[in-house]
Amino acid sequence: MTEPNAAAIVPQRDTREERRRALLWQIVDDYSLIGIFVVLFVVLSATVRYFFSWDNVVGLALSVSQIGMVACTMMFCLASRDFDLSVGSTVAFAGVLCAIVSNATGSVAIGVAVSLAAGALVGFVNGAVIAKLKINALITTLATMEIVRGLAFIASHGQAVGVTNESFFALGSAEFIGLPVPVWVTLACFVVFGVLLNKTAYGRNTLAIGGNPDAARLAGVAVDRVRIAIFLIQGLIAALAGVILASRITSGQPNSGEGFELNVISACVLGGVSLMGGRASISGVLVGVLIMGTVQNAMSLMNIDTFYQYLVRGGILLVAVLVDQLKNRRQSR
Amino acid sequence: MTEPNAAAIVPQRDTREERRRALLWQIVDDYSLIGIFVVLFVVLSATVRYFFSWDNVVGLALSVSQIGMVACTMMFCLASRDFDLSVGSTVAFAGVLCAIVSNATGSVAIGVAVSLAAGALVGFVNGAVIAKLKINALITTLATMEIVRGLAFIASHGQAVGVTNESFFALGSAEFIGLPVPVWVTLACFVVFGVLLNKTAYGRNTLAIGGNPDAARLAGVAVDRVRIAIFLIQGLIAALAGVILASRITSGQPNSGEGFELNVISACVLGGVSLMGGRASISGVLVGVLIMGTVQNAMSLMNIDTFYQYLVRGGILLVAVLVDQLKNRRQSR
Amino acid sequence: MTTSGSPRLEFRHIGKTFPGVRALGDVGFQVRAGSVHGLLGENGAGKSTMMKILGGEYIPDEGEVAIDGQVQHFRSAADAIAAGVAVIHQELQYVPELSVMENLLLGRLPTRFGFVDRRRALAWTRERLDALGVDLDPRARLKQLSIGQRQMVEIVKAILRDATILALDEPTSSLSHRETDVLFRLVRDLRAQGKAMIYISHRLDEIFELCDAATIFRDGRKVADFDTLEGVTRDTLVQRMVGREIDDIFGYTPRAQGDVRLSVKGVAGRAVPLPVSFDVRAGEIVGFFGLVGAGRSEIMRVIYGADRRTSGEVLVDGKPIRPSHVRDAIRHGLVFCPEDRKEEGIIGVRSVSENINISARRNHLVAGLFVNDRNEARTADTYIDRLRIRTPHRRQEIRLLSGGNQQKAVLSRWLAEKDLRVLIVDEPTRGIDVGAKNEIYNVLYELAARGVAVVMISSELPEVLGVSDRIVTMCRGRITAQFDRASATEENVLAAALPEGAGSTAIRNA
Amino acid sequence: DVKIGFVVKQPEEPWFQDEWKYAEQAAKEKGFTLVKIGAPDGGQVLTTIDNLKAQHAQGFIICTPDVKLGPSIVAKAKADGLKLMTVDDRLVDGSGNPIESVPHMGISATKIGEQVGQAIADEMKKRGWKPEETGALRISYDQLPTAKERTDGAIAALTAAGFPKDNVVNAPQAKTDTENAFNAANIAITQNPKYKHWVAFGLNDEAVLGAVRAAEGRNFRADDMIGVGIGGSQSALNEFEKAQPTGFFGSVLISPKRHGYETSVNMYEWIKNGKAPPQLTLTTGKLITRDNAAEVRKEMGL
Ligand SMILES: Nc1ncnc2c1ncn2[C@@H]1O[C@H](COP(=O)(O)OP(=O)(O)OP(=O)(O)O)[C@@H](O)[C@H]1O
Ligand SMILES: Nc1ncnc2c1ncn2[C@@H]1O[C@H](COP(=O)(O)OP(=O)(O)OP(=O)(O)O)[C@@H](O)[C@H]1O
Ligand SMILES: O[C@@H]1[C@@H](O)[C@@H](O)CO[C@H]1O
Ligand SMILES: [Mg+2]
Ligand SMILES: [Mg+2]
Repeated sequence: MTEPNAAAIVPQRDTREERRRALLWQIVDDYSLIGIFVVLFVVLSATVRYFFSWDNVVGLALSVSQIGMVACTMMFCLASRDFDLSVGSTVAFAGVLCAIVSNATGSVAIGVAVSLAAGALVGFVNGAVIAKLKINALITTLATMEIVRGLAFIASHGQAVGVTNESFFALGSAEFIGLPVPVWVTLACFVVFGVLLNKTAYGRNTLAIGGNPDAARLAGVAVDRVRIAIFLIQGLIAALAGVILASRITSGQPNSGEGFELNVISACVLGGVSLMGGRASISGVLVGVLIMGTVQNAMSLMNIDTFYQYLVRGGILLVAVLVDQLKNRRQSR
Repeated sequence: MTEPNAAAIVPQRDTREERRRALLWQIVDDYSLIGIFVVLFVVLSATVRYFFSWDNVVGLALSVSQIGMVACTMMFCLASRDFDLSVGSTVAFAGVLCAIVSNATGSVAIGVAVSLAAGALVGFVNGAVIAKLKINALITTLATMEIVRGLAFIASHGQAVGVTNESFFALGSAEFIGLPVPVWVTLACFVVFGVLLNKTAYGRNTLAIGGNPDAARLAGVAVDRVRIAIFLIQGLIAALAGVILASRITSGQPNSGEGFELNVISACVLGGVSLMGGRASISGVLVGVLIMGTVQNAMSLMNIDTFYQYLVRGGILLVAVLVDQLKNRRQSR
Repeated sequence: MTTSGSPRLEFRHIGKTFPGVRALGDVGFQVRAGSVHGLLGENGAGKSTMMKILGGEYIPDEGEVAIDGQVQHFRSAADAIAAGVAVIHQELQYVPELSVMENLLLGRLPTRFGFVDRRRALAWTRERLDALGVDLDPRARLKQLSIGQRQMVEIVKAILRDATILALDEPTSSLSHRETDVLFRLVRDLRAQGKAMIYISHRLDEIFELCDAATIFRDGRKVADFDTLEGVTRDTLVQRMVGREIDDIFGYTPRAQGDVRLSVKGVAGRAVPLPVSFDVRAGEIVGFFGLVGAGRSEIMRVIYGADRRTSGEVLVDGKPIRPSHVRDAIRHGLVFCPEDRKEEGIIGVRSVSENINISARRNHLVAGLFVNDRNEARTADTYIDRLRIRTPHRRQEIRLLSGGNQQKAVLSRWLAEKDLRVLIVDEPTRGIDVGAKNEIYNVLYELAARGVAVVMISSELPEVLGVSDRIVTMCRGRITAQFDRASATEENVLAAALPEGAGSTAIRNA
Repeated sequence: DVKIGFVVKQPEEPWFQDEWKYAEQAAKEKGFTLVKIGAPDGGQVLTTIDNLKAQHAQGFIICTPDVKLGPSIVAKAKADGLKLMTVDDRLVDGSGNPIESVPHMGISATKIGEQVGQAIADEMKKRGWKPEETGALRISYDQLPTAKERTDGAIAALTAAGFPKDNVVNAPQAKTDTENAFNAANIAITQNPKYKHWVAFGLNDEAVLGAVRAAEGRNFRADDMIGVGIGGSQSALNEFEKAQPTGFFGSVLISPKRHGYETSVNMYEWIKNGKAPPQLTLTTGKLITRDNAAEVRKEMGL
């Protein structure tokens, strides 16, 4: 800004006009990542064969559906300055459990309910240990990651557990207005958690806790309760992702979801969620998830050698974060 | 200043006796983790057959030698409030590169030198991106983790690269006063990095940067330079670990070292290194590494079912951190 | 003394703009060697920004800094240090885990063959501390020290750099009186050695006591320069700073008082093991005075529920508050503004509006869940206008506001409470300009007039005497005396705040 | 008393759980102690051997994470004075030739792959598909040498049976789980809208399962899809148990029983009675489908 010195005379008391302009800038910044994604999408559509086709776009959406669901809750987790490595294991455990229980009881509904409850329980334990015993979230969830993975193996004897009740498969493969159910569920997650983040006291409190937990506590935020809720919901949604995955692949597999947690966290960070807490946006996370999925999809369509895909993935991650960073720098200088 | 020198009487100056007691407590606290380890070791010696034997102890030492080396540098990285996920990939890449270059040039020395240089370069890039472009360390090193792993696969065409020159194997298997070379190298790392941390300006600046980066910068500490050095050295040592591993297994394997980074970080955190920066002790890291190795070793000796090993690992991690946490809580009261 | 006429330090036409905020515009002034130059201005006037430019932390958009006539181009703090500049920042910048010695020598530990020479460093530090007359244990870790001691370390750190130019940005905000005296002595010594110094404070008596010359900023511009403070009155300074007359900064008028609102009965906590009891009436302002560490903050935190209550009862309008349960206190209309604004008050990365609405929003939720954005915007704008919080808009991250404005926003958080009954403020005017102080006092009066029971902790005796209806003194975790406004004097209040036998100890320590 | 180590590269995999199970059975019958350890990478293999020495085992059987670890495993076993046998995957030396001196029982990855390819070719013929209208999904994971060998074997058998090489579509999976196979296959199908039918093969049953599910999503169902996996694992059996046939046509079953039981017994005899095991025993896989799965498994004693 190189305005005439006149502005210096009333620097802070901005006019209504100036306030509006500053706000506009902030919005532009908030949505710059979306711009990046749109450009990426257009370029790929123009250059990569089959990329811009309904089948492919649906496939892309399906491929990120599990990550997308859990990214919504991971966003809360990171926004409150926490961290959760256990989600991948929970995905596997929930899938296995759902298959086992459905088979044993003959009821898919019971299977799903038990899995979701188990996921919520895992999340609750994470949250309680972290909030109440004040153990570092990284270590706590690294530990539960091991433990829950172990449970998945133990429960399944290391074997894929097939589901006998075929109605279970609808969850993963049925279509509704042209889109498969998992995609709808993911979209629903984005809407629900977007609203939760931006429009409810729960979301605002999450951000406040991430910004400064001590201050939030003194301002009357039920810090421990919110943190536990965040983990509990995350466990629940991870279990939901696990159930849907099991339904998609028609069996519960104890070794599914390995490396899932890092993908989810990457998507969030790509989407501008700060690991230092206090900053998050649902549109950012959506775009983060989409960028990750799109890049992977396009690389496969372009038949890029697997080994070179590693380079591309790493490179994209860096570039996307760098662009975001440059934007922030402009903002804070 | 309307008052007399009244405030002088603030009761802060402890007596000599009190100071001595506080110091004593501090020492007890600083070394409590060592106590935990000693108890663990004694209990295992008494209860697990073959545990307390020279062979087993050497085997144990060997099994943690790679983790041990890199934990030393990871300690610096965490102490300066950074994070490095790329070490596992660097281990693999350095091993592969060493094998390829040794084969091509016929000289093990050149192979080792090139690998170490490559590791240092990876570290330098990490450090430069993080310090200069100010990109979050988690994302940066997640990206280089992918990229370097990709390079390892590309360089080796995805295959293990055998080394033809047999003198290479001495590095991993030769013994010296009853201990294998890798163990000596690891011990040397602990001594060197222990001294670096505690006795040099480099180490103290690292802690200062982790404790309060702004304060360090404002005091004229060359923050960027120190951070870059930390990553560079970490890359170098990770490469050394990779070379030694390749020598031990007589080939460079592009998929080795997966999950290595989390093990190293866990060992450090177990050893009381704070993820929030500013706190680290070399004895703690040593014990952290040993606890991890010991638990794994004892589980193998006790023939514990693989699936249950997950539970034990997770449980131990939690308990060790919890104990440390309780100690800290007492301290901060 | 080297009081040459030519300036040692000169700021020329400095301008600095942040997104949405022009912090400085075409500002210049000069500082002579061997003088202490006071820098005054309201919160957000741009003082700290100027010091950060001097310290190499910010690069100005326009203008330049000259030392001995030489134009400097600082690109980093290291550059400024190399040029002989030392800045003590308003926000303390120390490393909590390191020792006093290591903090003092941060960035320049003496080494031998690459190894830190601890012995030499320790000896040197001891010697210098003794020479300066500062009582600090070089081996203690910073996190073990009180805030005041930490601030002292910061000051000493800057002095030990043997810089020729020294800037102190509100160095006394958390110093005890004894420490303040030590500081003043040090500053005078340095002046005698010919250093050029800039001294920023909102306490005008300090300015008069210490400074040779002064400059006043307002809204990012210079509004006045005084080559000497001889014959300049306090009123002149205030008038130039605030842009209006404030004849009586306290502006107290008596109020009617109602029944007992807050009743504290035998309350104790970990750090204040002895039970404490007192009452506050509706419409009453009670000032709590004591020395640093007297336990005032601690007992209030226990009452509020921020720290664990080990015994006793707290009643608001006769209804008991659950111990150790902040939200119960808030629900009963009892709220607390902590003294450590940065650590416990603000949520830095969130907006001004969020910081104001965080608690009160629970009364305006739609369907018990959704935030009422319109209402919150209105609330935020109301307080931004009413307390004159300087911010480009309500969505600005609060960490980007100047300290005083952050304080006002935190206070607004509680003013926005629908059913406020008891307000406890801990050092509410720490680091706040005269004009804003006056505004904050008016807010307290207004609340009291509405029937709120107000407790104000303050370490500034004049403030306690000027604002309170009643004064309670504490010492070593105990209430030692109470005074009506009419019967309180500086002497008797202070005497009651001192520990037994204080006189003799004071003399011994002095 | 005899103590034998049984070291496997992926302890979580059902296959190895089964091998262990049958080895355990042998231990019970013969009265020796079995030590089961997982060693997923080279470093841990060496650690494990040291560990076995420390607990006074006399020999061990190993399925190594990488066959190129051969020389170091041999050297280590020798240094630690342990007898060595390999199972499943055969060790190779620096120049890639099998190390003959180590007794081995296992499958040839290439051979198994060829069996898969052959099974697909046969079924195609039976259904009367035109090869040029058919695409072949190679669910690849070339980071893993055995995985590459298996899929290469399948391609070799397919092309030998007249399948056009150009119709083989590479679908690389990022991890070896079903979901990643699904995504890889999905994209490959998108890229090749021209094919009327699909066949699929990969590293194991899980990979093929992913391809089958992806094809279903694109409306290539049992009639238009032939997936043949490797392993005869639970993932395959689950498919066969479904009420309606799926695109998962069959799986080449290899017997963990022989591998686990026989190798352990051989090692026991070697230690106890000095009776050296046969230098090389190659087992073959057997194709199982919906129709014969139960039967074949029974035959093999599973
Ligand atoms: N990094 C920044 N980004 C945006 N605005 C900033 C930043 N730093 C300072 N400001 C704004 O610049 C103005 C000047 O702030 P500064 O801290 O210099 O004031 P000050 O005179 O030191 O006030 P105080 O007496 O409260 O310390 C304020 O309006 C503040 O909000
Ligand atoms: N100089 C100090 N060193 C160590 N602890 C201190 C010091 N000053 C205060 N404390 C701790 O703080 C608690 C009481 O101080 P508190 O902050 O409540 O006093 P205060 O009267 O509010 O003074 P302040 O002006 O510092 O806020 C005690 O528990 C004491 O241990
Ligand atoms: O890894 C495979 C395993 O999955 C099983 O198929 C047997 O052979 C091994 O090489
Ligand atoms: Mg300031
Ligand atoms: Mg206080």
